Amino acid sequence: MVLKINNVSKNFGGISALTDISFSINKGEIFGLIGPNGAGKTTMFNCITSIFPPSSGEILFLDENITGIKPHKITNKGICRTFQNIRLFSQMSVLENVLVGGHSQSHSGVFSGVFRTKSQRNEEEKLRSTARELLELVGLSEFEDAVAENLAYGQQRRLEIARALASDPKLLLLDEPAAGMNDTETADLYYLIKKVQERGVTTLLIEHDMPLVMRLCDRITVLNFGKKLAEGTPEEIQNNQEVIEAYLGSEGDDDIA
Amino acid sequence: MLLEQIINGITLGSIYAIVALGFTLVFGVLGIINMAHGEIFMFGAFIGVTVTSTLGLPIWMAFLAAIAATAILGYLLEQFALRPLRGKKGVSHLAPLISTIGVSIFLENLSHHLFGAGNHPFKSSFAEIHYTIGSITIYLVQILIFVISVILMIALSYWLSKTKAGKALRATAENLETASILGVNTKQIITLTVIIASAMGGIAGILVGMAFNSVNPQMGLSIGLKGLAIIILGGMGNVKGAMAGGLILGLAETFIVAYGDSGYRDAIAFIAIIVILLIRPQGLFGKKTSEGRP
Amino acid sequence: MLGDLINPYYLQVGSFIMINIILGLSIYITLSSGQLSLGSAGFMGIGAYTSALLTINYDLPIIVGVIAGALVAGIIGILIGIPSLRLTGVYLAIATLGFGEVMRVFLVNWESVTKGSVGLSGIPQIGRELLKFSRDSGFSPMSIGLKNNQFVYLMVLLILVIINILLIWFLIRQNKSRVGRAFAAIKMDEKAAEAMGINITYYKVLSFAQGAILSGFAGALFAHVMGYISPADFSYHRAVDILIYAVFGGSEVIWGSIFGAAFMTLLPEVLRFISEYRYLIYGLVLVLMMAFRPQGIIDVPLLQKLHLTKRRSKHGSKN
Amino acid sequence: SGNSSEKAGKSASKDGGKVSAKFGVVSYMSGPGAAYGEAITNGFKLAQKEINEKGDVHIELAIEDSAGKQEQAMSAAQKLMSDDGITAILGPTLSTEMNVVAPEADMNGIPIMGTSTTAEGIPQIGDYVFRNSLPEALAIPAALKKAVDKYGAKKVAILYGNDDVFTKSGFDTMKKAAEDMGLDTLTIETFQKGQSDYNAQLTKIKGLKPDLILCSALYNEGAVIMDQARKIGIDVPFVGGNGFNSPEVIKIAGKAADGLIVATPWFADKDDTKVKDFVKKYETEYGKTPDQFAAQAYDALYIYANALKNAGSTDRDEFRDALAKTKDFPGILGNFSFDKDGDVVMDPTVLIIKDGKFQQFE
Amino acid sequence: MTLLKVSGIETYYGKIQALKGVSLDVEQGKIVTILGANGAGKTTTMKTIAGLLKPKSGTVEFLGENITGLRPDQLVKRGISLVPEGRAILSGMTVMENLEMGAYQRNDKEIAKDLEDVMQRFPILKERKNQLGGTLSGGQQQMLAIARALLSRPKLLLLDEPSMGLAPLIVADIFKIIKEIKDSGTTVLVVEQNARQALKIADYGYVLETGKVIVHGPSHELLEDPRIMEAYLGKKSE
Ligand SMILES: Nc1ncnc2c1ncn2[C@@H]1O[C@H](COP(=O)(O)OP(=O)(O)OP(=O)(O)O)[C@@H](O)[C@H]1O
Ligand SMILES: Nc1ncnc2c1ncn2[C@@H]1O[C@H](COP(=O)(O)OP(=O)(O)OP(=O)(O)O)[C@@H](O)[C@H]1O
Ligand SMILES: [Mg+2]
Ligand SMILES: [Mg+2]
Repeated sequence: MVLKINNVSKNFGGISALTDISFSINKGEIFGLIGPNGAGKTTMFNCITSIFPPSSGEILFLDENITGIKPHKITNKGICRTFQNIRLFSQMSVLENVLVGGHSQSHSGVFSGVFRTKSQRNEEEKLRSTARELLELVGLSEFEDAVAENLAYGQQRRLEIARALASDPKLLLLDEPAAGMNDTETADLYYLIKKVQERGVTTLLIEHDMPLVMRLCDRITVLNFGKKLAEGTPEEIQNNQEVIEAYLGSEGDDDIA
Repeated sequence: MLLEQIINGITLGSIYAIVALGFTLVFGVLGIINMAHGEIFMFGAFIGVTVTSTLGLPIWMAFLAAIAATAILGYLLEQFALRPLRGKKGVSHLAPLISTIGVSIFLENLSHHLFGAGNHPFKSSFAEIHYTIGSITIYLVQILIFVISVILMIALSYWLSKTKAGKALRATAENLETASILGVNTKQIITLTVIIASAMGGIAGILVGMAFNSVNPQMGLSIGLKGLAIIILGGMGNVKGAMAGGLILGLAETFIVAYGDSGYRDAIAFIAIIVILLIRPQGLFGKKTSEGRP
Repeated sequence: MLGDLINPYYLQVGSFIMINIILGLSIYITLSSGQLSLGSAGFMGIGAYTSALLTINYDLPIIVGVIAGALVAGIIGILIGIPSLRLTGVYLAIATLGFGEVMRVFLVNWESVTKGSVGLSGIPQIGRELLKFSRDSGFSPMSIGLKNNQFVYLMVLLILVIINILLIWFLIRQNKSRVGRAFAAIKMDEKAAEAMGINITYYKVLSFAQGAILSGFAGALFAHVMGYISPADFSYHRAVDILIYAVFGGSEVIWGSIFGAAFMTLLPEVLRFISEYRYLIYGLVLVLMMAFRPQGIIDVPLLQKLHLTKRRSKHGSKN
Repeated sequence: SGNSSEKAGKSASKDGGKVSAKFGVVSYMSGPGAAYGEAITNGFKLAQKEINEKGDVHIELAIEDSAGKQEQAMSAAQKLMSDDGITAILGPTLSTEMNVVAPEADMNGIPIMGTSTTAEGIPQIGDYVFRNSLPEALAIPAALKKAVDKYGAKKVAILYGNDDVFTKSGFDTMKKAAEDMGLDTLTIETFQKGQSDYNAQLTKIKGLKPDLILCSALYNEGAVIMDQARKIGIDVPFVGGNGFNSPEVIKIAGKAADGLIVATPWFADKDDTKVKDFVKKYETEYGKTPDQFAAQAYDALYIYANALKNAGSTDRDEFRDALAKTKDFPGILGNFSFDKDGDVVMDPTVLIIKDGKFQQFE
Repeated sequence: MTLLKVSGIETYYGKIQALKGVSLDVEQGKIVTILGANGAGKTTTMKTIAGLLKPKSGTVEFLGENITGLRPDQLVKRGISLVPEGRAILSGMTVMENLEMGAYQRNDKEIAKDLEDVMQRFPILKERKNQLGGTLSGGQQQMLAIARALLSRPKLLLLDEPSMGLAPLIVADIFKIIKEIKDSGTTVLVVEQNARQALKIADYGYVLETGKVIVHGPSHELLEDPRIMEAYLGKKSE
């Protein structure tokens, strides 16, 4: 079990964004988190990565309780995320973005950095080669020196994934990676996430692109109004009447293939 | 004595509050700390001196002249020091800080050349009107200052929260581009705001001149710094906060003199904000920023 | 003769430039992690008074005083930096400005030690101490054709130049390292930086403290160059001057602060001939420069044009 | 102490026995205290014109601004000192600036004289450092003594600016003088630069009912303080220091200025032809009544001119020696001599403002 | 009648040319869609029309009037309203205030009724009318942005990727709503990644590639053009 969510709730003033949610993710899985707008999916991510702590409940990562610890510690333990509204370091180059992603994988401090000790140089070398390899993986090698904010939307999303991967996470959280992508690009994204899975990374995916979700995910949890509506394999979910009513819409719509 | 000191504190606090309102308004709409606000205030005071003491005209003319002059200064400030920086790509948020500091240096030295260094007395019979109750003397100006500050506060907070123009102003403050696609003429709104804020500075200038009978080119700095402390204390961009912050500071300064060590009077404003900010980083009345929506 | 070429006035101005560069760097380094601190004047005061008091009262060598001054400023920097973490943007700026003012008031009121606003005089002056030392060891500046004041200021300037070169080297190296990247990431997006595993508390306090150390260091040097300090030296005006160095020169790059400090120190000197109007013009220059180059004189594209920085393609996608 | 091996002033010329010299002036001409620099340089320029017209010696002035800042004063002085044609320096304006500049001048063997620096210990910095401004240590006790004698005062309150060297050292003297005279000090209140509201302090003082208020303030603040004091009903006399003495006090505070007692070397209404002459010329030239800063500067240049004539040379050392010998020089401030340190020896006059005019306090 | 006529606009970001002469016509009462890959220049085109960017050359005409270079607020006055990419919610203002700002330039008496109408259409907005805009979920913000634009009662509604980040059910809804908007007389120019859906409701389509229009035609033709299906719409199903 990589991640275990136990009875997590989150309230904002009067609004309960999450109510008593539990689910768990196995190693190597691609796990889907879907549901209507405002169902609480992003809120769940924020609780897991400690942007804010849950109001109640606990979150276990590799059997360790990580509820409410500092966000950077979560990353150091092996969870990394992307953001629904892209949050790159917009003024940095593409490569630098990925290097920052590798922060938790390196250790040099002020003095080793300034005096360029041998171990620091080695470490830096390694960071760079990993970063380049990741850019290759997401298909951004040729933009290495470009300033991040000048990338097109879809490229920015892929850069976010590369940056998150640079922290060598055991669990990767993706928040709507396909938003703003066309079908061709979404197809590329499919292969990318698959490749990430091959690297042994477990993925928790929020996405509204149903074809993508259904093809990628091993299991899916559906949230609705902050409550858990259903959980199961893609087939089970697609055929769940409640989910269809709340979220997927009727079969008749031929665009949801 | 206590009552007299309270009157002193409220007078001072009301002045601080009016100055702070000007800061708050510009900060609220532009997100800019207008470092020249204190100097605009000083200019207002000098116009008051010129109209009453030098030209010997009645006090209401002084108010009109000061409001007009500072409004024009506000317009020029917007036109030459703020507008060129707006909407340019890669402009750091520090640029307007520096350019308004530039304006403040310019205005301070200009007024020195125009009006001369040193204190200028504010000679107006109006400033002499006072009432004596027992051993307590209260000047009409002191009452006026308090009343004006309350009126301005109420008017401003109504304007901002209830009127269309006020909402447009807040929209502009939040995001220029968004406001403009909603149909707001952002240039006009911004100019208007800076002008109103400056005119309020002008009013404050005259009131201070009358209350303390001292006007000099440097007066903008010290009151300006206090004004800054207050908007932080009360919560940035918050009208009621500015008023409350002003009164708190005015009373605190008075009481530290009356019952403590007057040597720390200038520090009290900043000690207060440091303490407040540590307890409530958003200021006394500031809204807590939403729990991060990444 | 060497002596004719060296004008102590220029040396003096040169020394002030060097000290101001350190002050500019102190703002730059705090800004590089996205924090706008206007406490430099306060930290400068701490450094100056610490060093002056140690050298005057305990006869410690100047170098010990200067290091102690920088360290004390750094420690107070950490103490101020930690609670200030909760503040951002202008809140931080004004709170730190407030800290500076409180420091000044404190120096004014703590008369038994600081002599209040009368200030401390008789602080050992670097150049004069060196002159004494070289005379004691049998060397006379006259032997290389220098007058006393030429020698004194030449020495001061040389020392300051060496210190500056070391500091700049240090900061450039740091910028290019993991620490520098962490600062930059925090500056651009704190939440995202945190999500990338960066301990923002640590790095923000680190950069704040580094800024404080640099200010304290500059303050200590200032004390030993001037020979006299008073609380008025560390007032609001100083804080603003220092901010102007960094922003006017360009706060995004290290060369900006350096250039800004040099330029802004020279400007009033160059404008001496119009004495009464020079601050009027100084104010105008600030407004105009910000209007035309709001990012400051020196920015990344300019450095690229001068081939001082690796060229990066401006544009992501291929058109 | 100075380095006598350096010979300066070679470039200055001596035409037909008439010595011609250049003096450097460092003055506070931009920024908050520019009013002082203005008065001072006016005094210099007026004296310069007269001296050159008279023709015993010829004087050139090189005036530099210090903006009231130490570094700027230092740079300005350095610029002047590195000009070999400059024989000696006048200024800078503030004691803080003098504290920085004087050791430097002394080291370089250049005579320097403050015309407005009244803080303790300045002439003691070195052999080349002088002043002709009356130190507070002389002025304040004189004024206080007369006031106490006249009003039989026992209880006093002190109010001073604590963030300014000038007013702070004035206060130190005041406090000591009050103690020496066995007065009961009810309270000590401070104010800070740029403050315009003194009501809190004054209200507190009012409640304590002192017989006299000792106020160490520059005239700008002092006048406003008196105005506010009278407004809240304090009517006891004020005793001020050197900086309080200016006709501006009356201009700013009007009737409220009545009752201010100061000791000063400078009395504009003195029944003395030299003084009357000076006041008239100054008024026609600058449209203002001269204050003590202008008067002290005016006298200072005369003292320099006199020393220059006596030295008969622009050599810095010779000039210094001649300057140090100045004795009973008849200036508009009175008869002037230096003591062994280069400090002022002179008897101040005590004045009081009455009916909107400075008058001799008997 | 041609409501909007864009002729040969070239728009730059600094030195980078994003549009290399884009021309398009929008007929009154129609839905026109712009398709294209990421970075093709769709958003740039929309922003240029809405007055947020000024073209270096080329003209934009609206109802026969040359409106090139006018300010966005002047265009709102003339009846053009944009729902920008990334929603642009006023996050410090409440949902209600956001909506009111939508009607900023109107002075008529029907604002209250229109407010009621849009809240009927998006019930969640009614429910959350006092919540701060910035704390809405991504999809909720998208709905708010569309609702807000409708409140200006535009003649021409510009929608930049309205379905982005919306749940499937809502996406279907949005396209229904766009159709309804058209039926109520408002002309719509819509940028979409969801090409098939877009073409199904649109009357006419333009395909952009690196700043140029490469194909345009009635949407049913585009839908049937295999080349276009392949290159810009992705394969139907993999
Ligand atoms: N800081 C906050 N304050 C108040 N309400 C909030 C806050 N953050 C989220 N909410 C509310 O919590 C609910 C869940 O929001 P969340 O962002 O998790 O939705 P989501 O499932 O990610 O939706 P979407 O698919 O639209 O992104 C929403 O109703 C939202 O308005
Ligand atoms: N602010 C900017 N500065 C520089 N280049 C930009 C900027 N905005 C967009 N571009 C570039 O202009 C081109 C067109 O961008 P635009 O945003 O119009 O594309 P788009 O078709 O809307 O793409 P998407 O589907 O990703 O939204 C792209 O190459 C993009 O990189
Ligand atoms: Mg979401
Ligand atoms: Mg786009």
